[in-house]
Amino acid sequence: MASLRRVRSKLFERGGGALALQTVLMYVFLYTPIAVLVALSFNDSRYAVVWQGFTTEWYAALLQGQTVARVDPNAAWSALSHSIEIAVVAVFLSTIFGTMLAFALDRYEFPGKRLFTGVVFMPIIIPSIVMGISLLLFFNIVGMTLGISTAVIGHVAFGISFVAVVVSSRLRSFDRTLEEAAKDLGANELETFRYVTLPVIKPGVMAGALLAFAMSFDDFVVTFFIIGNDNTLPIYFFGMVRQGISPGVNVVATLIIVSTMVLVLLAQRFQGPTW
Amino acid sequence: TGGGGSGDESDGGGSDGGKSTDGGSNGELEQTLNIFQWTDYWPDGFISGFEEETGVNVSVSNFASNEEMFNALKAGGTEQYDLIFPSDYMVNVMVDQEMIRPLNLDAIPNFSNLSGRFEEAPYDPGEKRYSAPYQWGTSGIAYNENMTESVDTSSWEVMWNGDYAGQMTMLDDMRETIGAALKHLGYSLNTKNEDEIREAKELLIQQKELLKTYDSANFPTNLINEQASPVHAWSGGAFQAYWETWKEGEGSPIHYSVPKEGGVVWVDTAAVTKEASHPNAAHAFINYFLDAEHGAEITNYTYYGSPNEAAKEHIADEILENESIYPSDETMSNLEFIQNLGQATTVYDSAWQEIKSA
Amino acid sequence: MGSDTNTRFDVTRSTGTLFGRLRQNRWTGLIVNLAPSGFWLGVFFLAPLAVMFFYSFGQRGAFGEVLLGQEYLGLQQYRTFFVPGDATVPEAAWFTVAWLVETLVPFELSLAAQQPTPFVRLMFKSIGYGVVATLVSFLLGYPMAYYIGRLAPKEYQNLLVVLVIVPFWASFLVRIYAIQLLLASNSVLTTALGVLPFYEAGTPLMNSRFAVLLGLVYIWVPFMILPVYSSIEEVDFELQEAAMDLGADRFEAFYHVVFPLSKPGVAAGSILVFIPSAGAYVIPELLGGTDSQMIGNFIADQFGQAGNWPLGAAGAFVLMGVMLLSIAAYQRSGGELL
Amino acid sequence: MTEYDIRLEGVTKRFDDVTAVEDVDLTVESGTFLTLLGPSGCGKTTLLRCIDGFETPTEGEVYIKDDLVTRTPPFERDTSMVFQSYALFPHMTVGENVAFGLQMKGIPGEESDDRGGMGGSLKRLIRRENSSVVDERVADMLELVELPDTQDRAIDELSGGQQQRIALARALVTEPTVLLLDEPLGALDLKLRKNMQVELKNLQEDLGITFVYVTHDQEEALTMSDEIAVMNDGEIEQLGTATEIYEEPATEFVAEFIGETNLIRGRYRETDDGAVVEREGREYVVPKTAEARGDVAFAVRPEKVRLGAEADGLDNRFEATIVDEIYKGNLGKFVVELDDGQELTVDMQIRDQGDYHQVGEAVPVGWSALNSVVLTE
Amino acid sequence: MTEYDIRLEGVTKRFDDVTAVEDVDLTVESGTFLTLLGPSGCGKTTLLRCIDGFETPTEGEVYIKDDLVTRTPPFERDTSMVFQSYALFPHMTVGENVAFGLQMKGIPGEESDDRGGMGGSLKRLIRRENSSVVDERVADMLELVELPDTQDRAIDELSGGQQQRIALARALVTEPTVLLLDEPLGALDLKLRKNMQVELKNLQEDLGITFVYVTHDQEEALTMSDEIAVMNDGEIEQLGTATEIYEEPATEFVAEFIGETNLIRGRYRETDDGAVVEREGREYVVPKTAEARGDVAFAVRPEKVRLGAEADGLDNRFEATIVDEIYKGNLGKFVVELDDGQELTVDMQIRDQGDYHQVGEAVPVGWSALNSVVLTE
Ligand SMILES: Nc1ncnc2c1ncn2[C@@H]1O[C@H](COP(=O)(O)OP(=O)(O)OP(=O)(O)O)[C@@H](O)[C@H]1O
Ligand SMILES: Nc1ncnc2c1ncn2[C@@H]1O[C@H](COP(=O)(O)OP(=O)(O)OP(=O)(O)O)[C@@H](O)[C@H]1O
Ligand SMILES: NCCCCNCCCN
Ligand SMILES: [Mg+2]
Ligand SMILES: [Mg+2]
Repeated sequence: MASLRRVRSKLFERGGGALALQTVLMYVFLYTPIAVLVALSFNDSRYAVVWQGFTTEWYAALLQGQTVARVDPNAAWSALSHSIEIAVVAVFLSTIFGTMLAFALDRYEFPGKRLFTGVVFMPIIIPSIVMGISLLLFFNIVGMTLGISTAVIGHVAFGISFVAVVVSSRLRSFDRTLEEAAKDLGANELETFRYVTLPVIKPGVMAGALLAFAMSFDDFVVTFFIIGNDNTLPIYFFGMVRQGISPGVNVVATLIIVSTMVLVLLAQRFQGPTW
Repeated sequence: TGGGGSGDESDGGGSDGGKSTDGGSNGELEQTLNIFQWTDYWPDGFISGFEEETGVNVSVSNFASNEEMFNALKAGGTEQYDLIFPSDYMVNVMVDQEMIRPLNLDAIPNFSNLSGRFEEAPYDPGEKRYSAPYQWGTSGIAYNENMTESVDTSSWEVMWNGDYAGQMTMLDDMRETIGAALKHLGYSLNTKNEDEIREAKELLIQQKELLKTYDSANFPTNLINEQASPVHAWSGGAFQAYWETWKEGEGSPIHYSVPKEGGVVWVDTAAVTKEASHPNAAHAFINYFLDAEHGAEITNYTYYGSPNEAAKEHIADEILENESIYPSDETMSNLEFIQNLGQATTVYDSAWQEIKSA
Repeated sequence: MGSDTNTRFDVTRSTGTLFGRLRQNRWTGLIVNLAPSGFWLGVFFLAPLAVMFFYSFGQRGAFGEVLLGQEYLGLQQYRTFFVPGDATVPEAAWFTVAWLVETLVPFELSLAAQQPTPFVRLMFKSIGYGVVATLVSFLLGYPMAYYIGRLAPKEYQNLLVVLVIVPFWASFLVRIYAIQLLLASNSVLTTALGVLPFYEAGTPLMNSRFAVLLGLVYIWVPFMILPVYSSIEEVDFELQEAAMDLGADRFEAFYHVVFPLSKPGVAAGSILVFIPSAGAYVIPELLGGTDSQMIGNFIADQFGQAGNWPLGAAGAFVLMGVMLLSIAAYQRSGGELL
Repeated sequence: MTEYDIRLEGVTKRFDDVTAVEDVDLTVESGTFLTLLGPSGCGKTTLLRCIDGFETPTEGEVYIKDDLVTRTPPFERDTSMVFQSYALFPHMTVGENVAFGLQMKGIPGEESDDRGGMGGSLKRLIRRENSSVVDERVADMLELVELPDTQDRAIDELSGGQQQRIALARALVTEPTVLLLDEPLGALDLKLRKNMQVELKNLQEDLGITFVYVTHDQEEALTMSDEIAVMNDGEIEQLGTATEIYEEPATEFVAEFIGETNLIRGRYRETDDGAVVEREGREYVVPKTAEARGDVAFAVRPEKVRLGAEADGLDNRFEATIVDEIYKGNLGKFVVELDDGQELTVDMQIRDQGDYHQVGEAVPVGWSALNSVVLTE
Repeated sequence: MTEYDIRLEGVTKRFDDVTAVEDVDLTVESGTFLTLLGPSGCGKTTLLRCIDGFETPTEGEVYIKDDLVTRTPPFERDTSMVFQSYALFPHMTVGENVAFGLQMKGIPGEESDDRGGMGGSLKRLIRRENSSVVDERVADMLELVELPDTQDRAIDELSGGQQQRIALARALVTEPTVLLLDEPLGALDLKLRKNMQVELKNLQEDLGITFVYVTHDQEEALTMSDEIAVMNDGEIEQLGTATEIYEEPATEFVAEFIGETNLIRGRYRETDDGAVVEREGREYVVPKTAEARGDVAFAVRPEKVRLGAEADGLDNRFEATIVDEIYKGNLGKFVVELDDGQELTVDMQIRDQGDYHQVGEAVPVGWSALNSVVLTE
């Protein structure tokens, strides 16, 4: 009679199998669209989503610089270079500023700190569209011409927050006695920072920078409103997608997704978890 | 196919260049040119032809409706773009709003290639010309018979037909779509009568649950891929789909026509923005597309009517002979231009807003 | 200041110099570290929000001009947003509540004479999307996180986590596009689903609420899995054993101990999924149909096609209010931000 | 009818390549305080987990009272565990923690006879009705561990020692046949630990429940236990009372592991009136030991060795020099070197102020043969 | 010229509302092993940090050798600290950790006279040139702490005890005048801790450097120190050698904090041939103490109390009963009740097998007045 609970317990134990299956299905869910996308980029059809046979024609054409079904590789390249340009500058600035900010929040108590911390979080949690549009209005009112530089400004504004949050959590687990040990061994404040504090929190700073990079590189909504007539990769891609499914888009999308995934996997390999 | 064919021609266009630019102007060509154009409105390689010929570096952004274009300029300033492609009524609006500048016709010798009908423009009266016609066309209904047998497109009523629920699309374009509803109700699509507009609004709200989505950039692909039918379409887009699916001996499953109640006829034009920083390049570009061969190249790709008289000799015969692309005078009499309605635009705006939000 | 010039540049013995005194001042470090971000966030984040706030009190001209003169300023945009036609404010509130009740109860009910404004309905619809996306992400993500955190062989745990993260690094738009490919009629998926009795092979799933929800879940579910995973992983295995020792069977041990202890992860995951879902713009734009637009699209529209900036600004502030409320709820439930 | 609470028969537990517990036979009589003592990794925890049901022995059987429970899941066994980390549920109050077992097992005494025989929801209903009974039991238990009225406190508001008591209360409230404790005091600081040792021991005596207590601290084991099982490498090396283990270690391992000891190796040889161990020409008198022959070791504890005049007349007495000393307040620890180089540690309680020896001092040392043990293993 | 390495003059440190250190005067002679001993929160760490420069005293002055350093930053003081958590730099190898101090301070002996007077980059240049000198010094140091050839190991590859040694090496390599150690063994387990105590003590004796050692473990303090400063509530209660502190505690606090003790309160009264403390009609003979008068307490250590026949003839001898016993192997701890109800703890080393007392046994107890101390504070 005790069997009821025993059966339930056994079932729950066996449930491990069901959970494993569910987990597998989730991975299928996460990767199927990507796999289909990659497959269709080799589809020998100008339009259909139905498989018509294998071809590398689209790759060949695009890689030779030809425009395939409205997808102009040169425009894609220029969008890519804008994306990189914006991300690099934004990450550079937001990593420095965000790290300093994290320090200020970690090391000092000051009036209004809670409120200020709230403000630091806001760019992460308010919807991108609100941020993008408010920046658009702002640039409009102060008369700044929209372009790469306004995009950078916006990206730094949210990048700072991402970096600060990641570095803060690193700093929280940072053992302050390490700094005392360094000073005790004769390092002055700057040397202590340079040789001990910075190297120890470096993984946090790197992770913050990486996150800021990903956020910048992948951002569509904020950028869309504040970049004027320049394109970044996501914006270019959005334009493409808006015109419907096409082999050119498939190829560009495949290239984007495969190269980022490979980069991430490599980074994971050499750098440890990047999240 | 149409796309491939026009691509070849563009190379030809590039090789005999020169002539269109030396009509030149009082100014040096600038290095770059920023264009704001409708999505998918010229053949692949068209831009590179111009770039090769002039050495100007062109960057193009796209929009999908006049209102989107207008607001983007409002938001970001007109200096973002040198050359923009407003439709008829929007030219009028933008002149009113002082967002575009008069053209220097001296810098556009090919302007004379335009057919007489287009040299004058009701939406761009006045002494100075602000706009150079680019393409023209109509708005109607297209369907793919593989997806929805034969569709009776003689009336807009079909777009409210529950049989096609979930597979129809209407243009994502305030004036076009409210216009279609107004036409269906038997009103002018330029009405300022608030009751009529409200009626149209109600009709469109009813229609929403039958629609797949509002879409004005994707419908040609959707027709081809059998993802949507029937659709509220611009003529050229429909014919792109038509030729894409055309097979020797079988013809094409795509059909397009303008319902009997009437529809829109429109002209898309090119205009130079008020604060353009590369006006000379912009003029050069206008001159470039007004060139006979280049004009034909565009139409051979887009399947929209060309306002370019001189281009006709290069345009494919099946286009010139297609009544749906170059409609008969009888059909034309059913069609209306969209007009600038001044303050009344706000009534349309809020109606459209309610429709979209409902 | 620097009376002793010899030691002026000697950083280490600088008690008397200006620099030294600055260095010694406990606020100097704070100010130096805070200044750049403070400036940036102040000027390029708060000020724009303030501008937007200001705009939300303005009016729109016929061609999208924003009228901000004294005579135009007022609450009219908020009124447009919340109050239908010529109803009064209490009436509007009643319409809203009544409509919510009508929509939420499973049976037909008619309480109020009028509906709330389309914008209010859109806002609640967006919240609804957020809630459903969160729930679905939870239902899909929790068991997976549990499996990875507790059951999977230790040596694979990291790999499994990385596999959840990797798609997150791949372009968001590209993945949405991939979903489009899947949901199109006659796609691999829609064809395969033909085996289902109630589904006709090839019927498109695109441009529907389903598509939007799928997109939201697809994009944001990793944000549920990761925090849940890390909180489950933190639960000391011994606690489960303690519970079993005290007579709980496996299920009870999970229900009474492991699950409650993973709640912080669930709360964090929920907020991480809810906020971007309810505020989505791109996903409904690319996957949605006429009935699946969200408040984000409405806002974007006001700054795009519709050209009604003040109304858009008001909408944006309403949306922000919703987000802040949900975060307050999160913090109330014991969640922490930093 | 049963005299024992736990009986292990040939229990062996292997993990992949490690044998954590090897062929253990053990019978624990009711009401005994049994300590499993041994170095880290010797299998104490594993053995405990076999009793509690978290591990199933690879071989052998486990009986609790008269029931064979080798394959019974933990939640059906009448044992309770106190974990080293306490394993208190952090999301529950003190009261909820203590009540947990009652709620899971049903309240013993109230519905003990239909345990498990009732549908879950019905049972839950009854539980709710009996909530006042639960409350009462919880309150009693908190009283018992001297933390009355702490029901509504959060776990993390308690100090380590208090948490320890709550863990105890939580385990005891279900009135288990056997209480298993896995290094329950390991996380406490010295002072608190000593206090808790006494309290635990008293509690066990008052309740009369069988305790199986795991520790690697020999002092703790000596202080608390009725019986000590000294484990090494998965096996029980010796089972006995504290005095037996300390005074009569069965093996070198036991002698060295428990307390300090001086080990001297040599050849065992019986003499007319007893026995000696011969090493480098010197003879140490040792007790005559039946099993001893050949090379053996004998052990003499540091506190059994006398210094100075006290050494006179003992059957082992040698000249020696102090080579090291450590002052510990209550005792002096001296290292002395015998004239043949053999070093011995001597603990001398400082029974009078100033009673001490300095390094270099020559001083005789001696011990009675009766105070040494010959180790045959 | 200096005889002292550290001199504190009236050092007081206040944090907002707490006074962590109050008016401490302390002189530490060169080469001394000084231990600061006291309960948690008594200000040991704070005092150490005042010496090292991490805290600036609110009042008072700190001298190292002859220099007033009260306001000198830590990186310019000639002291080194060993942290309880070791504070090894996790991103550096063992070698880099040990070399750090050399690289920061410059290599002592090589450029000690232009310390600080050289531009930063020039200094760094010299460092690089001297890298072979650095390497050598690091290697020597690792040898000293018995971890030779570990230069390239990562910190987290080391065990706790090894990390402890590296921390020591890192602190010692710069040849500080004073080594400060804040509970350096607190994180080690008992066995390792005992070994390290001995090693540390030996190292200090070999190097002849002044050690200031913080602990709250009295046994550790007694074992290692030349001098012990017992702190309580921010003040130094007593400063003296281990024996002085243990045998002659100056205050009740010291008596109770160090070792175990029996405290008996009563009225002090001098008699013809000495002094007594009177409590409930009974007189305890105590040593005559100049400052004592009126109500006092006197202390007698458990190991100084004799049981049974040994008690005969002592100036304090009473009938008593054993009320509790704890067997500890090497000793028995007995609680005895005198006939007037006064309880005493008696530690009796078990010097012969079976030499033990049972609860309930009536047994005389006694101690010599000389073995007790009258506490006047
Ligand atoms: N689940 C397991 N899988 C593999 N090996 C295990 C497992 N549990 C224990 N062991 C191994 O069994 C041996 C005994 O472990 P056990 O935990 O019982 O020792 P212990 O005496 O409790 O030690 P400690 O005093 O350190 O707690 C060890 O070698 C351990 O590594
Ligand atoms: N930075 C500080 N701010 C406020 N109070 C402090 C600070 N540092 C120490 N204190 C307080 O000063 C008192 C002495 O602390 P200190 O750390 O010196 O004690 P300790 O003897 O080292 O204790 P432990 O043995 O626990 O390490 C404590 O009450 C402590 O709370
Ligand atoms: N693909 C480009 C379509 C351009 C259509 N312009 C229509 C304007 C109608 N008002
Ligand atoms: Mg264990
Ligand atoms: Mg301390």
